Amino acid sequence: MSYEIKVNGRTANVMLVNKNGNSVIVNIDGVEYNVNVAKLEKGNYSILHNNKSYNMELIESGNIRTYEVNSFKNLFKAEIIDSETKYFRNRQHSQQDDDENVIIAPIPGRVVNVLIKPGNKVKKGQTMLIISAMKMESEFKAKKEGVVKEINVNEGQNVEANQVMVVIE
Amino acid sequence: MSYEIKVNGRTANVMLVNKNGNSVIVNIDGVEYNVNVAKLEKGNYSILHNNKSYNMELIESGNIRTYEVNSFKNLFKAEIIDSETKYFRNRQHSQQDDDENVIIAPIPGRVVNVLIKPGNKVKKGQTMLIISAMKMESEFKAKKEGVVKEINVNEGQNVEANQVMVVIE
Amino acid sequence: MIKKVLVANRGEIAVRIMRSCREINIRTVAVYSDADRKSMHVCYADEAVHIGASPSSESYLNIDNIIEAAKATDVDAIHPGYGFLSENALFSERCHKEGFIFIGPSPGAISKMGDKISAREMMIKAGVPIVPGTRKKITSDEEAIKIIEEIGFPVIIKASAGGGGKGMRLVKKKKDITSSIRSARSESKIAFGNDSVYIEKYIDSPHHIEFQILADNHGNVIHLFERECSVQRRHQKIIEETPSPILTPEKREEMGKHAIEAAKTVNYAGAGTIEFIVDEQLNYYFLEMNTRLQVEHPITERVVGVDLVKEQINIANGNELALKQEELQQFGHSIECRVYAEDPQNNFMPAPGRVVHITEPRGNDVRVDGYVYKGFEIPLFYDPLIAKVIVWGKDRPEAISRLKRALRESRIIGVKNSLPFLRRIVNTPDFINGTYNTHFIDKNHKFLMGKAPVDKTAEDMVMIAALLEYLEKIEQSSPKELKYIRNNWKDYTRVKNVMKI
Amino acid sequence: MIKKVLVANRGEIAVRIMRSCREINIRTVAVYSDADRKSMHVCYADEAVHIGASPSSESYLNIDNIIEAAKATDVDAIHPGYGFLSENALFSERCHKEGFIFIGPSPGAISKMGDKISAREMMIKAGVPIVPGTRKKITSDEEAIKIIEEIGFPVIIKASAGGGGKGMRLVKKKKDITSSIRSARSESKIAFGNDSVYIEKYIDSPHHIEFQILADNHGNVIHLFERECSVQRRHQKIIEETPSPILTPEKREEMGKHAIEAAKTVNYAGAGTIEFIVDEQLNYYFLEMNTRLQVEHPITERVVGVDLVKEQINIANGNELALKQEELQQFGHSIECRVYAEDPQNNFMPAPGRVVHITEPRGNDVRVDGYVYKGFEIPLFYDPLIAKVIVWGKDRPEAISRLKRALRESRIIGVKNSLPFLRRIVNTPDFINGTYNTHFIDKNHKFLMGKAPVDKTAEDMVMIAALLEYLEKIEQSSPKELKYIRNNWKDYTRVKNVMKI
Repeated sequence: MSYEIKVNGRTANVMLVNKNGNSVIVNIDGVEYNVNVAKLEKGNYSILHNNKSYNMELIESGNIRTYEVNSFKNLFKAEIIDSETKYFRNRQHSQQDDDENVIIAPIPGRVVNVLIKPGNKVKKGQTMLIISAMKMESEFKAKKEGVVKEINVNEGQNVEANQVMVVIE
Repeated sequence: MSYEIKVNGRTANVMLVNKNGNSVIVNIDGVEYNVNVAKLEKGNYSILHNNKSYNMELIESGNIRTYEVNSFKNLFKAEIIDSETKYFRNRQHSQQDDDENVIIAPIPGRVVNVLIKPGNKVKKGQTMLIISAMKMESEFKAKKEGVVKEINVNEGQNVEANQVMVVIE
Repeated sequence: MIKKVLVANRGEIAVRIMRSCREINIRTVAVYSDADRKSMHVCYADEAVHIGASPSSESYLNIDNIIEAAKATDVDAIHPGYGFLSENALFSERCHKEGFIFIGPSPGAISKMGDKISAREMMIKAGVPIVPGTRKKITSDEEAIKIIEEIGFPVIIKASAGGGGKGMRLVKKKKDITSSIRSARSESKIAFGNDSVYIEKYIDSPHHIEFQILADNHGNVIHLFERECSVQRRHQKIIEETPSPILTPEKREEMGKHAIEAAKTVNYAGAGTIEFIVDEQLNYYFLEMNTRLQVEHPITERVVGVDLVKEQINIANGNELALKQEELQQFGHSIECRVYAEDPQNNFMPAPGRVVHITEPRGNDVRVDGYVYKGFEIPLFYDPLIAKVIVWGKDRPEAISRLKRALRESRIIGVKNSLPFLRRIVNTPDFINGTYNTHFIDKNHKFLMGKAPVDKTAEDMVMIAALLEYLEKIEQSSPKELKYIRNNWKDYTRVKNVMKI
Repeated sequence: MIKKVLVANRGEIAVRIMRSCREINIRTVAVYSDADRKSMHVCYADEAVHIGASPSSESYLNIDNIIEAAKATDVDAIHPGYGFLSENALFSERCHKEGFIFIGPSPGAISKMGDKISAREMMIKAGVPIVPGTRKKITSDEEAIKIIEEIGFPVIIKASAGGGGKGMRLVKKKKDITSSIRSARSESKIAFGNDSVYIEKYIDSPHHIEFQILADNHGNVIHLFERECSVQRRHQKIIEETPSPILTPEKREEMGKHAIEAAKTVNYAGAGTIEFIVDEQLNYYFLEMNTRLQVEHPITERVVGVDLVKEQINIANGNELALKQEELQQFGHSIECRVYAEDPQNNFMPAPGRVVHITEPRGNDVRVDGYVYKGFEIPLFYDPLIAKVIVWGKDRPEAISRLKRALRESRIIGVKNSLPFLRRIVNTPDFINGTYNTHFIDKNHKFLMGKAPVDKTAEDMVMIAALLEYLEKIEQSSPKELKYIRNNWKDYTRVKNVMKI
């Protein structure tokens, strides 16, 4: 069975051809790799390929299909795309069209200032909220012109990462 | 429900009286402890008792009833004794009576020399085997006088920890 | 004699202070907020006391709660670390009043150096160079023109009540003076409700170079040479080194003497830092004094061979300094870099979160001062500093190559952090050549923020590892295992039933 | 110029060598046996080549396989580390023949120093003191009595073919000479099939003190001072320090000169160590030369400020030494202790196994050279050394207190190891006072092996933690969870069924 795997923007068809102890044969987009793979501990792989030593630390991020991967040299993002992933991605994509309408907290923090009220007209680039996290204050600006429809936060309140704070129409 | 717990040779009756977030009340042999417990990660506990800070790293050794426990200061062995444990301990105890009859490999190694043959009479303290592990050779001596009944190893062979190598009658 | 110390701080500096205490058999007490129950300083200390809710104002800045904790644990002394209450004269005073030794300077020294205008005036008296200009309120355009012609262009107009770049105007030509003063005034009025402004010489291409000093209560003051702190982002240091790549031995000696003078002016006792702003011609001007231990103190410790926390405690015990100026030397070169939980790609936005994995660098001449561990959730309430990686080399090139090696060995997974950015910095020609000033990050923005080159084979190896991991996880959650569990579950219910009988 | 190095070794020393290579942009190749596929040196290297089965004789001691790996990866040079082939003249020669630079001395220097009798003779010629006695075969009792009366009591009679204490007799009085020689002979005959014996002065209360030397191919030889290595168990060092607590500056200079003489005698090039045996009156005698890097080299690196591996590579590149004897100094004090996978309570029996948890010490002036990681299975085929903890202090007391702190922070769970034993050592008065010699472990046996005092409260805390952990584990395998899994399983079968339709 072959899987679509996306790493740093490149997507390839990857198939496990054979696995015999540490000796593993994998086909990536038609090219066959004969590598020696040792699992050091949970999520930590040592791969030898043409004598070259690669150390890969896989950190599951969110679900078993997405990983942050560290080698000694680089940080990668890897995603195994199966049918379920594709479904969610399509769904997410349609949501992203609305992205300009919402202000989402990228990190947890505390609301220092709310500079708008429901019904206010805002211009693109106008500061609407100030959030404080780890001694730093960040301004959140409108991404497009519009009217404030919802404000889900109050001054002094803590917000979670990915929480929708403001919606603009 | 109360448990018998054995730590470094001392056995006590231990009961969880109450647990509310980090606040934990435990009764040990009639003495009540009101402590603040935070689980840092798998098997790693921080306990505050009368302000004193204890850090306990629990390593499961063999089964969920026995642990090696590290504090910053000391290494402990802890055992929760339930009915199953008691059963096994009794069984083990009866086996230990025969202990002098067998030579068991305490660690994995390689048999360098076998100095006896089945049927040989051996004296207490007589060297029977030489095992090499990690650049060091160890002599294994008879623990009592007797006749060699079984030799389960050959020169040059690897042995596993806890493997019975020689039996004496 | 101090036998027990409360460390009124958190994070790496609290652990670092406790390490030195432990080495000299001093017992330690940690304080912690709600968010810090699982912090390493709580586990490392001999004792730990809860002092309030997560926001600093309710815990690490709450003097009453800290004093109460000190009483409850019967300590002899309180070490404030850096940040929080470390430069708070009221706290220093309160400690004295309550009978605790404050491991830091007197309230008087803190407040004199804390007020920038009074500090400036004292430096003038002591003969320490200050940035040319005036802190007097500018009352008329004519006065402004007169002052500026004395100082020479370029100058900077600053709001007296100011901060954060607001109410500031850079003036390079005479014709711009009047309009700049007006706009600075009006911006200042809006931002701070106060329109007074003052004028200072603008130092182009400045370096931040600071001198470490130690002063005892017997009038002895020494300096432990400089730290070059010009690699900054958002006006915060990220890499520091000593010796500075630009100082000459003569200039070093001269600045060191001025640093000692500055400390003597306020009868300083304890460890402190005199910050100078230095231009390309090595003209230097007093900027401010930090009346506490600095984040970057380890590089001084390494090249001078001194444990600064132990020196602080020695001074607090009322002892004379054992170190003599003439015996001190800088041995080799040391560099520190700060690893922050932040996203360099997104304007250094802080990035709190859970540390999933951490690999710290090892081997010769690498020191790590950190406090997070695998599984730790970095709180959002405090400074995003995760760890400091400090290296030493026999000379600057060796120190840089060792830092590169150390950064390559370092891994922190789970939170965005500045490791990749630091790796870029140490490969930037301006850094390698020592030809940098405080504009370094801006000047090298393109190099620092560029995309990493693609390594297709490495990507393919990532795919292989990801596939194997995924397949193993799929395997683990396969019906086979579930069936096994289900059977056990059946057995369990069967046993239960038997027991009921 | 060396650009790529094969490290013909494993464990901590392989990683340590690669670290220095990486700092000077030299690519590294690891070699590994079956048992070492998951070893850190394989992961750390740029490349890795399998060289055979687990027993050393089939891999790390197999010259052909290592040369083949060097050819396959096209390296310029081979670094042998310590142990294995590092003092094998044939290997050094083979490397030269195959066109690889051997990072170590010439075959001639290795074999001259490897033969103890020829080394002894060369030292006599060079004027380096040796242990009084003779290596001549003793042919008659009369001859023996004559020799012993020349040397003076006590003497030791040793088997020429000997080793491991067999065929050795200590003689303190004249009347015991004849019987001792006879019993030594007969024991030697049985053990080695050869009854020749020789006589040497017995050094009571000896110290092992060694000098680090560096020699280039241009006739320059320097020494980097001494290392005191008298804390030993089973004739193997466990703690080393520099400077030695017993040497005087005069004696240090004298011994250093003799160390240089010793190296010059064999036209030595590379890093090497001259071992001396030293008595309480500071009489010293050449013992042997180790023609390689020592395990304990980091303490010299720390107090002298030199990276010895880089110096080795520099010499191998044919460059002249940049270091000058008169510029070198010992700065502060450094101590190394070796953490072994062994059971001190059971005659230091090696204890291979899986590392379940590891915490390494951090903070100022602590260096860790190790190679095991969480989850690593320590192989049974090789040396049980897990890690070396190296500390520095401005003086000996600070170094000891820092070592205590570092050992307290260290944890290795899953394999028995010498950490608890090391903690005892650094708290032993003889160690703290520097009044120890090679009899240290025997002399302090009771203190070192005694039971730890009982801390009842700590035990109670252990009970609390164990109970909570146990209850949580019980909970996790409770019917509740099983039910959840069962439901999921039901869902899964349902989906399956739907898919079949």
